[in-house]
Amino acid sequence: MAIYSERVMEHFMNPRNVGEIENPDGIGEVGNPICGDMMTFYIKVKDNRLDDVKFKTFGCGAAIAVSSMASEMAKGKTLDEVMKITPELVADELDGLPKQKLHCSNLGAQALHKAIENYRENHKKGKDNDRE
Amino acid sequence: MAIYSERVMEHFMNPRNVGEIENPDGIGEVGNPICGDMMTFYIKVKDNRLDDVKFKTFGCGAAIAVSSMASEMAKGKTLDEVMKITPELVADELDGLPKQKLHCSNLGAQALHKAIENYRENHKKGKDNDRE
Amino acid sequence: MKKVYLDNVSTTRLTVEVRQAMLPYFDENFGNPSCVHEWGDIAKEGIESARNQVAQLIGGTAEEIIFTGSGTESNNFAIKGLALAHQKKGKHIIISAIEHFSVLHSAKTLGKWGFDVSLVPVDKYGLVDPEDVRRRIRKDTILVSIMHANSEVGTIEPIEHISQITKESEVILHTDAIATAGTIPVNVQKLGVDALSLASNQFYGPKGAGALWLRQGVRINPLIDGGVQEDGRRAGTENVPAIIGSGKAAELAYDSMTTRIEHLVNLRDRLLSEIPSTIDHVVITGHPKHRLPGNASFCIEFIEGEAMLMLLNSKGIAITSGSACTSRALKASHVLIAMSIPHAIAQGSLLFGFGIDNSSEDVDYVLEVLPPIVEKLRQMSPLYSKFLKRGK
Amino acid sequence: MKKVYLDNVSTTRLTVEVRQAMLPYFDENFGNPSCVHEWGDIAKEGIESARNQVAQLIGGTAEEIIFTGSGTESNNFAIKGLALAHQKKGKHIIISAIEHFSVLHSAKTLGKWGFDVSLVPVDKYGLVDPEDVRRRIRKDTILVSIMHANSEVGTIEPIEHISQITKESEVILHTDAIATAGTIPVNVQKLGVDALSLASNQFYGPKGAGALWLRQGVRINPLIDGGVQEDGRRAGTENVPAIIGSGKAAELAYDSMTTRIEHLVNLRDRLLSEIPSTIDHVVITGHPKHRLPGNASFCIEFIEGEAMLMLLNSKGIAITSGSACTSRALKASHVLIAMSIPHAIAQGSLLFGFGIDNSSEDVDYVLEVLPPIVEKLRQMSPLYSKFLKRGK
Ligand SMILES: Cc1ncc(COP(=O)(O)O)c(C=O)c1O
Ligand SMILES: Cc1ncc(COP(=O)(O)O)c(C=O)c1O
Repeated sequence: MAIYSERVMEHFMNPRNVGEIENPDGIGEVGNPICGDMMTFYIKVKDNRLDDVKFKTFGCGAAIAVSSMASEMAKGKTLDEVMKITPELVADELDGLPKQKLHCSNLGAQALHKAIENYRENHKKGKDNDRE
Repeated sequence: MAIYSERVMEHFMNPRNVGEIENPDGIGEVGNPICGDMMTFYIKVKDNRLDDVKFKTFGCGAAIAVSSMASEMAKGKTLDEVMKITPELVADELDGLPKQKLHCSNLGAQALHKAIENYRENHKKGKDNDRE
Repeated sequence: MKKVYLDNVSTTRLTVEVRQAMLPYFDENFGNPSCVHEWGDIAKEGIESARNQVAQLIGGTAEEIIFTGSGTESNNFAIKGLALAHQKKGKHIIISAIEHFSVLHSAKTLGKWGFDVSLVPVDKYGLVDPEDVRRRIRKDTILVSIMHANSEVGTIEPIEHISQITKESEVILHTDAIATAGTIPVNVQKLGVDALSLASNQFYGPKGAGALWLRQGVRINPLIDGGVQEDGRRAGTENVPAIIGSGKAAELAYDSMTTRIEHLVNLRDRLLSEIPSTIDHVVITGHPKHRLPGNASFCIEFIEGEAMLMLLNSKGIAITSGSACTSRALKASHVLIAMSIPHAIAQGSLLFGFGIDNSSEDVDYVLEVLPPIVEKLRQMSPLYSKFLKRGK
Repeated sequence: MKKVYLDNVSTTRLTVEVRQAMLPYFDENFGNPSCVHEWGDIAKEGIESARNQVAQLIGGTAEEIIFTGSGTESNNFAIKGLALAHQKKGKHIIISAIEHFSVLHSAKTLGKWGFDVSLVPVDKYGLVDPEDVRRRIRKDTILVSIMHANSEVGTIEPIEHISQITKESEVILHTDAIATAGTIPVNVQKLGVDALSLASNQFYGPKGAGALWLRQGVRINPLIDGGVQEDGRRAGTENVPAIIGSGKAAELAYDSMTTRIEHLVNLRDRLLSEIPSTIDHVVITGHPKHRLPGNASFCIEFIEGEAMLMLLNSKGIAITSGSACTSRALKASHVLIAMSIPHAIAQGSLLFGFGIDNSSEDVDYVLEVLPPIVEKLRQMSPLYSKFLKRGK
């Protein structure tokens, strides 16, 4: 597709890390089908790093490519590193996105961050419990 | 020219009766160059008939064709017959004129009629003199 | 790779005859029709014979045809030109909720200019109820514009009934026949309309060639001012080759309409019956009977249209979608929404537009290729997994 | 019979390269650029590369080019679209008295919509005095539109000086460059304009392909509403082949401008010097120096233009005239009248427009054929006999 870079096309055609994680450590769900796109990210955390990342996405080619790229970028990184993955970084790694598709990269970064926040919330409870 | 009939083109390319008559019995001049067309008809009358008709015309193809056709139609006719030559008749004889050129046929008929009126005026004086 | 063009809704491929008819006008017949010389004459004769061909296609007279640069321009010209020419009588116009953007946004512009615009709703099949038009007509109503058919869902509107109502009320009726003229029989007298838009690239003619048919005696303001081309109603050097092509395309469409329709209906009906029987959770959009012959439109649940288009494209199949993601405005098709289809389902819109070049093998190929694509995307879809877990 | 086309003012013949570039887009590359599939991609890539070619021709950027259906549409779009978009600031616009009808009548329409239009006069050469523009600028002036060159008399206007004035007053400046873009160097930065109209059929490209260059950041209202083509500023399926052709024509014009100009100037200068020395009572119209390279325009006294055109046509020569009889409105050219040429003389207007295909033999042929035609018509002319009898 002329509007998409080759990397977008490659990730769209062969998305990495599609799927769900049983008993994930965190879940991040963003968007809704009314607006067009919806992404759910599942993460597994080990030693403060993302040991595994999976996603499910309802949306356009860009949304799927963004999900795939974001999951790749996040895998193996520390939680703090992942929190620094911005929409711009995802779009850059994809060699850019068309103007009207930039919101997809927002969703990708948001979903990742939400999954980590979700993990931290669960984990904090754990920690708090530990401390007690 | 697509806008003109073959007869218009034929009369335009080979106009009949172009010229002036020395000492004409009547002259009819209509139009003016500001509006686009100007016609001068010269007539010679013999036994109440147009013995000769000549014209000079400044104007478009239609104006020249109309002048030529009107002169042909008038030649040899009685004065009353010529007064019955209408713009429509001239246009019909030319197999029609484009809408925006119909005023040319008005000018042609007018110029003929004016020439006759001019003759009658001159002649009336003559007649009046005769009666005295 | 096999290539299957099934997007004849967006535009069609010129027939060889149309292209052949146009070529001399890009070459030695390049003159400007307004000119007083041979080159001008040849161009003028060409466009006048095209005018006859287009007039014949829709049962009008040549003098009533105004050539424009596109279907969109014809619609703008009709809506704005008629409204401005008749605003002394009133400033109220009525259009349907499923009009093409060229009508909708022209009406919106009129709104900015002080006109009042009423929308007529449609039912779940996309059909306008003529009585809904009647109810909206007021003393100051000057114009009603209802499309002849909606290309997105294929529904054909009851223009003959609507025109009875507009005639009673002495309101001008325009119809956007861009999806129908050249495809199904269109006769301005039978339809009873006062103005009708058409576009040649919808029936195997060139782009850049639209026309507005305007009933003799109906006043209109030009959209494009300037010279006296098109009787002073649409200025600018005529796009001669495109006009020639539209004339030829109109002639061919007129002559072969019945066989073309038969061919399209066969292909369309196969797809309309076999896609829902091959793929679960599919909604057919548009009217089951009053439907354009080449139009097969669906919503595939739980997945999104653009992604399907891209995977189909990777298999050589070209179609279109009314999903939000395929629109630059990122809004789901106003047509599907007006038909009360939920947003999430509208996102899965797919539109197959058959053309005269398509064959039964093309349908086979779609039926082979589409199910695994749907499956792949559903496997990725959080909506689908939710559905599997909890039901809808 | 010899055939000599000398009406390159009205339209030009496509070069072979332009036609070749267009042909695939009438064939397998027939897609709609808005579509999400391969056919759409190919069409989209085609028009984007054409956009670059057109931008380069005038020193603008691709994003600033809006494709339209004709030069006339570009002018309507600029005048109406800019006026409507900026009317909050004021409702006064300024144009010259010799603008093309597409500008004049657009301004007239604005007049009906409550705008106030001032006309700037020209001198006997058709030249606008920039100070006359300055004097007309008011607090509520929002738009000035002065053509870059007048195609009827060839005069090139001092746009660079005018733009200094409009910049000082922060008024938008549009120029109709339809007679110049692709013919002489046109650079929007040097000219200092904010909007510029051009049309490809003026420089050996196809009809149906105009463009408006609009400086980045300048707001405009669409003339044609609908889809989001051309960034939402000009709706309707793009006329892809015409756009492709305009791009190619722009590229060729850009690359060969110097040699083309040299060629045209040679032919033009011969005719400008030899017609008045062969035929008595001839007036050269337009500016002696600031003049389009291909333009040789005259008034032949005592006779009328259309009649000359028809006789020239019978000899295979195609030219044009600004006489009242060749206009459908039956009014003498407003350009000649604005230059204070008397009506009777304006009637004898003849306009030779040289093109790249013309040769020195064509000039010879005109010089052979024209004098007897003039003689024949003068012999028929009552004005000429009066002149011979009494003098002017
Ligand atoms: C019903 C209808 N109206 C208007 C249009 C606009 O036509 P265009 O984009 O060719 O100007 C279309 C295009 O498909 C259409 O289907
Ligand atoms: C200066 C100028 N402006 C506008 C136009 C109108 O162009 P078109 O008739 O191609 O739309 C012309 C046509 O020759 C022109 O010379």
